[in-house]
Amino acid sequence: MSTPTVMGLLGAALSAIGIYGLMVGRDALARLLAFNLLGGGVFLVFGVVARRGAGAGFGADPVPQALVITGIVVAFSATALAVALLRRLAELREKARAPRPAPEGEA
Amino acid sequence: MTLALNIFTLLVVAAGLLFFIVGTVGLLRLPDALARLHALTKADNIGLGLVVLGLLPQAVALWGVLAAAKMVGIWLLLQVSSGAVSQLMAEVAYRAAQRKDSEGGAAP
Amino acid sequence: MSLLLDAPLALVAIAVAIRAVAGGDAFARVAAFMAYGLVLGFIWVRLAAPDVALTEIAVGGGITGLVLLQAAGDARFSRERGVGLLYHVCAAILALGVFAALAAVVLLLPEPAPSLAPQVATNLPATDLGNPVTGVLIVFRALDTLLETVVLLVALIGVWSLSPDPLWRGRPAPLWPAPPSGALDFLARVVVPVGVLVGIYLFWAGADVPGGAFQGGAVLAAMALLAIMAGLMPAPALGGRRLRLALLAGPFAFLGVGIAGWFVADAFLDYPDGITKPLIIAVEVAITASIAVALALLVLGPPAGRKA
Amino acid sequence: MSGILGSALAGDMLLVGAVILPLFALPPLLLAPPRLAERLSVLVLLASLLVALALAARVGADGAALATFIGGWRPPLGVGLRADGFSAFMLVMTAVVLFATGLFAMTTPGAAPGRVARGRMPPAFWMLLASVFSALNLVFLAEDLFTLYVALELLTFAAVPLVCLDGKLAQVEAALRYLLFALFGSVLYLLGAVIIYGLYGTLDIILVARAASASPGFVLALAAMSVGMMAKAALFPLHLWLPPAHSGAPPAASAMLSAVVIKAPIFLLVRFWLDLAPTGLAVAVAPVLAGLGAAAILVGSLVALAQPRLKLLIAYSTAAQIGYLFLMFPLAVVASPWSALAWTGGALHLASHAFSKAAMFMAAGLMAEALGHDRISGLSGVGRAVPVALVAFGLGGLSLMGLPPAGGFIAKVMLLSAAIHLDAWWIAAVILAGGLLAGGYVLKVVGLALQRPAEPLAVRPVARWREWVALALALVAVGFGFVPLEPSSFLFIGRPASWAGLVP
Repeated sequence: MSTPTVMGLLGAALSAIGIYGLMVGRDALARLLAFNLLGGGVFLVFGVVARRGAGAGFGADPVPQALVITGIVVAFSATALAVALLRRLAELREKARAPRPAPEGEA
Repeated sequence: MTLALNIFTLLVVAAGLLFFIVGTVGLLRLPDALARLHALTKADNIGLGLVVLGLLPQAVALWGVLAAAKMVGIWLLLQVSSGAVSQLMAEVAYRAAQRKDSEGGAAP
Repeated sequence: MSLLLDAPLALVAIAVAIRAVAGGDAFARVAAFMAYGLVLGFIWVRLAAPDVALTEIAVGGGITGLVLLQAAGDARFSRERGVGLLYHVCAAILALGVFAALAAVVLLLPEPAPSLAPQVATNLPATDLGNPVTGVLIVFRALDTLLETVVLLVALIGVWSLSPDPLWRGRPAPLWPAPPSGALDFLARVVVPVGVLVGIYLFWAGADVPGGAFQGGAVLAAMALLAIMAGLMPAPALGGRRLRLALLAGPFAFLGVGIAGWFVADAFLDYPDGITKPLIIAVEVAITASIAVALALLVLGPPAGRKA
Repeated sequence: MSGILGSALAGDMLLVGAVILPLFALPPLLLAPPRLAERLSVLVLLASLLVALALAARVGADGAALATFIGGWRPPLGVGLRADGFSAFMLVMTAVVLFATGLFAMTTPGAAPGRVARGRMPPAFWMLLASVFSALNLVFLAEDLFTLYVALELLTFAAVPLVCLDGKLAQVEAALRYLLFALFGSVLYLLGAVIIYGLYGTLDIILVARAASASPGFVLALAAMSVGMMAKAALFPLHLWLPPAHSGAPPAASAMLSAVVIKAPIFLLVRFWLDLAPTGLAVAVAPVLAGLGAAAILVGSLVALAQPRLKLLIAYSTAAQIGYLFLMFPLAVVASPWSALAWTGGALHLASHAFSKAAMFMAAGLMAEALGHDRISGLSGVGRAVPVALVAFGLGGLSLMGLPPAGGFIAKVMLLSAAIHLDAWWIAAVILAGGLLAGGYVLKVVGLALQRPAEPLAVRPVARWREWVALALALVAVGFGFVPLEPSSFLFIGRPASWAGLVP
């Protein structure tokens, strides 16, 4: 089996693991990790498409490569936003459990 | 000459890999975080050093001295960072262990 | 021969992926995910995409892992929902279906593969760039990259908007809860100067060889975070004018060059002949700076009250 | 000669300007003092509205789509922006709603520059509003599947924080759930785009449509993209994230989310199934979409009837009203003279829902502000406190119910006639049932609000001009009722999509 074939199958497998994780994830962190795995799988399929499109002196089609770079950074932004929400949620839950209101003023 | 260098590479890289394996076994088998770190960092630093050393003649032959220097640079950087990072991890683990010991008293 | 290399890589990737979604300690899951990023980096090298490999290792595994570690550190994860066995089975069947369908599609992709590589090769000389991936990012599909810098900014605004009202212009919480330790200080003092150099090199080299604004920016961001962690510099106040200007520099320098294209060239984001390369470098400097600042701030998170 | 050049340049500027102009609100919001920044933002919104109007006028006057290639690079290598009649229609609708939202959210003139001005909420709100504006315009104009992915993500990152601007626990929970659903949708969408690139070596919608056949790979790609968009559009059964998110946000944000943000994935679904998919495939799949739409209408409306809180009721009503847009698919994809009418009716429903829903969320926000709560059981007599807002709510509700003379009425008449002429009786039945259910939940609220309160209400004052903004939007929704009952030629400008002859 050639490298693109193996990695294409891997991309499919990682996507499937990601979807499974998103569906059964027990907590928000699990679902967030699963989303990132799924993203990695999809990007990998794109990488296989790029590798198969090698030509004109390039080892892989540059267009998908550039798009994956953009996609990785978008996925990071998404993760950062989700983590910020997660942490805020944990903080608020903590406060809701605490007997007296915290000193910080809030809207 | 090339043959001798190739044999040198093979032997030294194999030795380096042996250190990696030992380090990994240590990581998996040793009882607590401090001991694991101890096994891992020591063995891996030497392991990587040997792998780099073994590859040096090949790098010089293929890409020139600059490539070899880059590899040595990578090894040096890794020496610094893995040493410092394992110290940090040890600190965290040590403090966690202390907290565990003192638990039962008032929460911090 | 290639299978000998590829199969273990693929198996390790699957193993760490499963570890990352399986239950258990949050730190262990995130660590598995970071390993996943690293393995994917190697796989991208195998796919002849070194630019992506660098990005995956720096951003996908590295900085993303750092953010997730923070989540693992201070959010207590309770099992939010117990799902029944039947649900698990259904999910597994669906996932298997996805795998089968996707695998079939990948295996049946048309031969010869359609590709834009020849078009990129034909048009790359007009850009004076040597790295085709940078050419696509900054020239052929400049709109995507421009918007990408805006995406980072908007995500950051979203993160900031989670702060309680009085703290909107305050400082983020420190990354490292303990007082700075000797080892960290030493590490930062040795690595940060080297890392800054590597970051700048990655960005500079990106015009012609693998590297570029995203990779360089990510390394620079990591160095800033390390310096902040070690206490070499404070976490910045988010209301600071210089900081905010740095965030705006990338998208708006890009926009400015784009708009200038209407007047000195033929279209929006069309670089005029003759000064193409200097303009591209200028845009890249600005977006590298903005990307570095935005990535670091996204890791630092919303402003928080300093405990007195 | 120079005149032609000038107008070509202007067309290019209108397309790009619609996308980038709203972003120019960001620097003042990050750098200038809050009050000044807010005024500048309103100016930017106004300018963006003018660009949208000018663009629509150009498209209407030319009778042809407007197009440009970014940087002069033709697809498949480059990225093209293109505005046909439908895009221009969506642009104007979005611009009007978002401009009104801006007016509604403006700090009351003369209010003390107290805590509010220093806080996080106003600058964050305005920045997110500007980003939503830019992202939506890009969704309506981009012809490239990856650029659309970036646009969708931009939209998500701008929309999600709007949900939890008040920072309450339930809202942060809702925002996180919304984000995870939206990300799931995006990644599925991207998967589809990736497969399409693998099959055809291009991401340009027009070029793909020309090359595509109903091969298994292409079907899988379309399925992945569609499921992704359905998750983002909260189509039944993926709707569970919507009600807490849309009802928890501050009123101006709810208006924006429910009226226009939700329309972006629907717009893309229309593009996929009308522009991208081979007709035979679209005809086969459309009943599935319509079936889910029908379920959304029935379930959403019934659940809305049972809601104890006003904002939740309106949010469930959005989940229901989304369904009508899916009912349009089987009627619009078949080759029949009636499909044009169904298509016009769907577009009209989309717009009148946007205006009426924005008006209703604003009105509900004002009622809640006046009373200090939004429990439906405690609404009696609120009509005396905020009469204009109640009228806005009622008129918006009129359009939802589909009663004459509102826009919702004419839209439903168009859909109904098309359904009857195409022998799709079950669609006709669902449309009628949905109207009755909407009547139930709207009249329940209006009836209570008009009652004499049991005890004198303690009412907080509400800025009157904000009531008038809500009323103006509701009046636009009603105004749609006066469009002629025939297929709109404007919506068909530039269809079927093509690059030919558009760009020199």
